[in-house]
Amino acid sequence: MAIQSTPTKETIAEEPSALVRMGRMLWADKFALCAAIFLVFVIIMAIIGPTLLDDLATKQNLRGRNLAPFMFDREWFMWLGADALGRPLWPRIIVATQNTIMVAAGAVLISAIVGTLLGLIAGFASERTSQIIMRLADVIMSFPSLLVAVIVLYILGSSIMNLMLVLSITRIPVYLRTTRAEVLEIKSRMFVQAAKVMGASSKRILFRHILPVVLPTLTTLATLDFAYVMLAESALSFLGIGIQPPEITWGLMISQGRQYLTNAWWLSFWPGLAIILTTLSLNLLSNWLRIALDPVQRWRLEMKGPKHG
Amino acid sequence: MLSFIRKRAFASLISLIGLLVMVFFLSRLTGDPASLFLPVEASAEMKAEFRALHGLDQPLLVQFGQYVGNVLTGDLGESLRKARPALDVVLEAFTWTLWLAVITMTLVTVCAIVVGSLAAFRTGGFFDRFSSMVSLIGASVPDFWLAIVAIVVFAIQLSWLPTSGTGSLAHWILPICVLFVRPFGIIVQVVRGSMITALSSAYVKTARAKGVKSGPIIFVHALRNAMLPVITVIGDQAASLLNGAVVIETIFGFPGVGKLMIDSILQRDFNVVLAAILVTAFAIFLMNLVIDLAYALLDPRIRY
Amino acid sequence: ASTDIKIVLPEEADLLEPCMATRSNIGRVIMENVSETLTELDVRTKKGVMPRLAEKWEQTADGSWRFHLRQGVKFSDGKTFGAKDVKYSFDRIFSDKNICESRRYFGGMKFDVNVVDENTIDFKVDPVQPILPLLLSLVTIVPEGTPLEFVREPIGTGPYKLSNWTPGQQIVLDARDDYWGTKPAVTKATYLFRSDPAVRAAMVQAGEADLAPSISQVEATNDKTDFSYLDSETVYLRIDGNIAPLNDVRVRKALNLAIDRQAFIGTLVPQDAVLATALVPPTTLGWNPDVKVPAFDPDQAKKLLEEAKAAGVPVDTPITVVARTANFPNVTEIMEAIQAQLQDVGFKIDLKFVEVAEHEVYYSKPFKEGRGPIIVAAMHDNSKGDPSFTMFFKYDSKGTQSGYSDPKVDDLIARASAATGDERAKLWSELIAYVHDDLVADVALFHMVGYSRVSERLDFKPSIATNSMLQLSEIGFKN
Amino acid sequence: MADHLLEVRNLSVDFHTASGVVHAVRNISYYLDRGETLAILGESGSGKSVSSSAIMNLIDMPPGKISSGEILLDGQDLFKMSSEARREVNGRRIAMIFQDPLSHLNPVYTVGWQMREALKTHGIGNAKAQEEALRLFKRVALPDPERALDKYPHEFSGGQRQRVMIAMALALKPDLLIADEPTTALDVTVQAEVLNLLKELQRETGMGVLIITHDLGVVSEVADRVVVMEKGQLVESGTVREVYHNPQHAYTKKLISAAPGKGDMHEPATAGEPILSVKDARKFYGGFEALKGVSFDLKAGETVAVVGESGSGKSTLARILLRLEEADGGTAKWKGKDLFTMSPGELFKLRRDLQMVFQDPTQSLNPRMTVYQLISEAWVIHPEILPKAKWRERVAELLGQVGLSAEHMGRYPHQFSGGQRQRIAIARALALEPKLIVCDEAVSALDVSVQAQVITLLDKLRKEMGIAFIFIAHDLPLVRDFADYVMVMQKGEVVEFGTVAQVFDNPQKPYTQALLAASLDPDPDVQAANRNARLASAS
Ligand SMILES: Nc1ncnc2c1ncn2[C@@H]1O[C@H](COP(=O)(O)OP(=O)(O)OP(=O)(O)O)[C@@H](O)[C@H]1O
Ligand SMILES: Nc1ncnc2c1ncn2[C@@H]1O[C@H](COP(=O)(O)OP(=O)(O)OP(=O)(O)O)[C@@H](O)[C@H]1O
Ligand SMILES: [Mg+2]
Ligand SMILES: [Mg+2]
Ligand code: NI
Repeated sequence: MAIQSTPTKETIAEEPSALVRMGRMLWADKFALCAAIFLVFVIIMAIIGPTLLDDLATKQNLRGRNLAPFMFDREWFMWLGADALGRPLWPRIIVATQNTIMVAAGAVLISAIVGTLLGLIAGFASERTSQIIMRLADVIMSFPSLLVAVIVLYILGSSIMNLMLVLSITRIPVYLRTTRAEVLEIKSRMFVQAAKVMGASSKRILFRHILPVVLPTLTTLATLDFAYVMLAESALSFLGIGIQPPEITWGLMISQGRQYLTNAWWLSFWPGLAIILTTLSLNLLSNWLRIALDPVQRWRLEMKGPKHG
Repeated sequence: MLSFIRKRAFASLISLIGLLVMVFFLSRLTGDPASLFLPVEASAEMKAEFRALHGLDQPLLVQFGQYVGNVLTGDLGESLRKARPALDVVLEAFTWTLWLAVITMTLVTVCAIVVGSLAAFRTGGFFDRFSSMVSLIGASVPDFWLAIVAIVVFAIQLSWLPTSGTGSLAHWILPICVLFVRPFGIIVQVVRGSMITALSSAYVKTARAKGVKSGPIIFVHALRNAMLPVITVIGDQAASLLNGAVVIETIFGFPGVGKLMIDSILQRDFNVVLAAILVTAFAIFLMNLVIDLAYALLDPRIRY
Repeated sequence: ASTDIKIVLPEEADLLEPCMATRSNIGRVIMENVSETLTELDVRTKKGVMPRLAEKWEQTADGSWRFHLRQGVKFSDGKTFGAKDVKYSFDRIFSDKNICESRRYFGGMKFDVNVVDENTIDFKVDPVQPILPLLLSLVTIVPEGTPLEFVREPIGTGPYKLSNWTPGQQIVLDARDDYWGTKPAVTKATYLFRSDPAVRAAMVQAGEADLAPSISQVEATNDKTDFSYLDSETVYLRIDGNIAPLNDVRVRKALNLAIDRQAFIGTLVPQDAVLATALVPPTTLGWNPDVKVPAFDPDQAKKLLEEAKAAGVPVDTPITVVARTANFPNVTEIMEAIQAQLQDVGFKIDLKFVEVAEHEVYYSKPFKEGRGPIIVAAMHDNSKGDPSFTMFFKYDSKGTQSGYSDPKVDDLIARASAATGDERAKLWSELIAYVHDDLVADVALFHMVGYSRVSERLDFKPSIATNSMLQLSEIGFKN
Repeated sequence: MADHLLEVRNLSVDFHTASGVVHAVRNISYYLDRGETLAILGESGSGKSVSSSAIMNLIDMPPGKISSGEILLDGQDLFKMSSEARREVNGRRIAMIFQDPLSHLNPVYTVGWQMREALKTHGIGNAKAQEEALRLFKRVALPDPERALDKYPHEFSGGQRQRVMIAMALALKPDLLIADEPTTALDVTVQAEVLNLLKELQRETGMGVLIITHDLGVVSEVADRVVVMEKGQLVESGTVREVYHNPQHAYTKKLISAAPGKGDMHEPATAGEPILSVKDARKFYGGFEALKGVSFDLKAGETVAVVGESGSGKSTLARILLRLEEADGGTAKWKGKDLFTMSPGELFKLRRDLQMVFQDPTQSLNPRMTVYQLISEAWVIHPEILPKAKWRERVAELLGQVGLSAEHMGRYPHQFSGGQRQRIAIARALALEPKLIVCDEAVSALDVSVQAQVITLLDKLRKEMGIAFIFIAHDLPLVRDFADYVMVMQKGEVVEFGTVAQVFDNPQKPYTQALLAASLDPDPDVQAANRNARLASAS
């Protein structure tokens, strides 16, 4: 480096590709690594689970109902116990992954994307547009989600798609309000003005300059919303307006196990644990991502990585 | 500022009206209250009579006109089921909910900010890992688990607290504790994330150069800069509490607006639903206004 | 020891309207506690219809009824009870200022109520009502002058009066000093409301309540405090017999044979539940002991289906089974198990859970045009001892939940309703047998049982009536 | 000999970056006694700020690392102190004026609050603190000091913020003051006052001052001794006079010879149509009139230097010309069209032609973008300028032109020194090949050698490509070398406008005269003579 120091070998060395660097940073954070592995497992299960284990998961056995977990002398799939119809919980949880992830990911993604977009617009556009968007958000926010559910599901019928829709509508305002609040502040920062001077379009300013600053907060929210959506879906099932058997989701399993909480805890415990682990993993990963994507913080991961130079 | 509030109040009024109109028509598309009020064996004549009695046999627009007329005179109608003015029913329940929400959110806000800030202060440290785990588990645990387990442990096994209901101060403890968990988990995470950024800014260095202690650096210098997303999310969580914490109210027999709203929706008690939405929406609109004003208060660069 | 008790109920009363006391959440609080009826159905000792506010009654030659009322009875507001109050109560039920639920028991009847004197009243009904004394056990008496609109503070002649109601929290009844009958042991009853069965059970365990009339089966684990009682609720699958393939009797038989009812008992359905052969419980007049529960015979069911198929019945059409969430305990599991059993013999079953309002759309007429084959899982309650509260609605061509129009059924119902005594019982028996064995109108499943938790200091055994009312005077204290 | 006030021994600081370790400071040693002023001169990016941050324990560790050395304050090793003791030292015994005042002031608190906090942290009561804050604001010549206390950092001009910073550092009368480029944003008259203030305080309290600057004039005015740094190493030290008259190291020689203000003045051509014609531009901030009707013309390839009082509205003028803020009156015709009333669409087409280098370079660079991304963004927005294949090459070229190197491409803004960031901002403006560049203190953080290089580059562009400049600066010698016209501003008004020669050789207005008189000379002897003359005339 011509300016501050004579160059040493390692500074000139080719920079590793972005993917390799992300990999290294992931390796540096063992928690995030475990989380990532778990999530990959979940996704694989979501894809192949139903075809693999559907028969096992739906085989009823009234005589073996509420079978307790940890009976290791039984077949492997009975190790987590069985539900009120004697169906093994292990395969059921795996089969339920697909629906669960679909509803949760769908709802979270829809609400996050729509909310963020509207938030960006509301923060940046004219006062009138912003006022309209924000009041709309107020309306959604004060519209009880249950009523939305009853209305949509009553009028359109209950299906995974509609459920996703309902859950996503009700979550839009958080993203919207969060994004807008941040935009209000960030847009007065000098680097945004600099981009303006360069002739960057509003779109570019919003997406290239403002969004990256808001994104970490939104990711944190979104990962937490995953849990919220899964549990809300369970509450809707309980009231008879959500997903209903014979479809299964973790939320539904929880709501079905609810009445056995005091004498057969495992019925709702395992699916609950699945939700907790998924949320936990998503969040550890999002916390990792927050650091990995922030140049000012990134050293935390790079320093821990394999020694370099 | 005042003109902002005035403009805002006007816009809010319009959206409130829009909300009511929407709920009015949409809710009436979801089934017939007569068949829910009367037993299945009731004859068609009885159902017709029920509808006539409550004006539900009129064309929707006529019903709407009447409703608007009544609302303008301050009358939000009677509950179809309770033979009481809907507004009374709702206000009664809402008072409980409001208290529950205010107390819970105050506790949550204080605790979450402290824990989240400290976690961010030593990112990756033991406290950070620990508090993250705890808060995340809190945010993803089904609330009825917590509620039932809390009742079994604290009310039955230990006999420290009443199982449920209202009456004494002790009755508030379990519901508040259970309600606390989820917003706490979420807000801790938001605070933590926002604080990590704030704590690495240059003005924090200035404060350190001035010799400011860690406490004020975290809670005075960085925190205020990190507050925008935090209060937004606090607002969101508060709104969901104001809309009623259904599960908690149901389990603890807490006479709040959430259970009322659910029951009224399921029973299609339209006037109560409308009144409940009106009241909660009013509270939420007000809260959002306060939050928007707080943005400007917290960050002088934001001006309306 | 204290003679105050606390009772925890699953659902709060919206109103405390006497004429709505046939609805269980209201009836459990005020029926016979605050508001009394002229007659009363005895379910404990099976003595049939007993006097309450009426001391005796007789039927005159033209079929009208004369009731002699009890004297010296006072309402809780101090007014004296008399025939005019009875007439007023009746008029009030039929007023168009309210929708009293008890009106439904008098559909299609014309009443002519005549006050003979202070304590005598005549009822002339068209058509003649042989079971009028039983019907009058459903009519609560309010003092003359009570507003026609629904009231929230009932005035009655019962042993208790309402002394406090904090909506959402509690209702308090206090024993009256000036009650006409024997003074009950309980002096004060506080009603609390919790939707969660586990919490209700916990409250009795923690001593916060003395009586939880309905807790769930899984909570009922303590022999000393938890009792089961036949709760008059009957679970069945209502078949819409108008639509193929359900219009074929072989298919309906196959449905009945395919279900292993016994396997549910003691698993998803409480141990003490009874397999049903009719929609009315065994305590009902005319219940037919000769009708047998269909055997569990999947092979036979398969055979019947094949036969039907061979005869051109479209048995492969998917059949929708509609059930209501939280309709009765374990409803989801039971329906899933039934679905599996039906599928095992070759039915194509779509299971659909709906919320109460939607359930109603499927359950009651008018049925949707162009609907597919639909079976509705439902629960029916008749604790009143006479099938007339059931049969018309469920099987008559004009019945609101009836999926059939069978002339023989219509005829039997009409005749049984008009008959009295043994004749009545015989006709009902005949109808029950015909509906079950020949028409195979539906799939009767279980007479359910309820569980209640009673604190050890109380002396109380729940009965079949506990579902709809809870007479405080029946509650005593041990030692 | 007794302990020095401050002694730095063999200090080395490394930074970890994605592409390897940067040795920012290598094995430097120097000392400073009470009542003494030591100037650190050096190349931009040579480690001046980093080494002084090390004294205050402000380096983020990791990613930074003090790989060797010790820092003694009154003989006590700071690195061996407990963190609590170290905290007490900060502010009370050592205070620092940061190079980049905008980002170093907390944006959400009033400056008065931040001042009082400094005082209260070290045990001064609230009322006393308020009084003291006010006093200091008056001393650093902030206009309307009472109201200023209640304003937020973003409501000040660059120079005003710098004075807030100075006031804050001086508040506690520290034993050691580290001043990192404390006067870059101050006009010479205010600069003179501030330097005076420093000297006064030094006389009163015996404070040691460590001043980092690239302005040789400032060095000759205040410093007793200098050390010179280059590439993280200390290359020369000695008294000011010694070093100025008898530099030993090649870099020092280059530095001294590069001092501006010695060349020929430009003689602008008189003919030609103006490309920009500003008439009566006005701007209000609430009730405060920041610009009171400014007018001037500018032709292609010409440079108008805007000099004047700090807070006189120079940056405001720049911002309204670029429509970052809306003007409250007047017109600005760009090739005949009014910039102030142009629709966003029209404006967008013009953006490419009008560029700006901001006064606060740190804040104007997106912290999440690498240098490569920052510079090439210009071509992402205006793809017609350069095909994508050539981007890397061109970025490297631009970086080279402003004295940085291609290896810096992958780094992020926070990994640079103040001067380096400023150069990135210049490179970014040049990437668009605009017709007009507004340079708001664009070279203020550069040492004279790099400054000369950049100015030469700009001059070349001006000649070859006809780029016009609005050049806002405080450094009069630099203006003298570079500008065609000079516009002198005070309190939102233009007090004098003319060619360089007219203004420098024959100033008309008293303010201009005062400004020129206050200009500092890099030669310590000349400067001493000037000072004495000034004192004599004052008394
Ligand atoms: N956002 C604002 N709100 C209120 N006042 C402002 C704001 N921005 C600038 N000012 C005021 O306007 C005046 C002109 O500011 P400007 O930044 O143009 O000064 P300047 O000439 O660039 O000074 P410097 O040389 O110190 O940078 C200053 O007195 C400043 O306090
Ligand atoms: N966080 C960092 N990571 C990597 N390199 C850094 C970091 N901070 C500073 N540097 C490098 O350290 C060197 C010294 O920087 P420093 O800020 O001390 O320069 P300086 O002498 O103050 O220059 P200037 O006069 O431009 O302010 C620079 O080359 C810079 O690129
Ligand atoms: Mg520097
Ligand atoms: Mg400026
Ligand atoms: Ni190196």
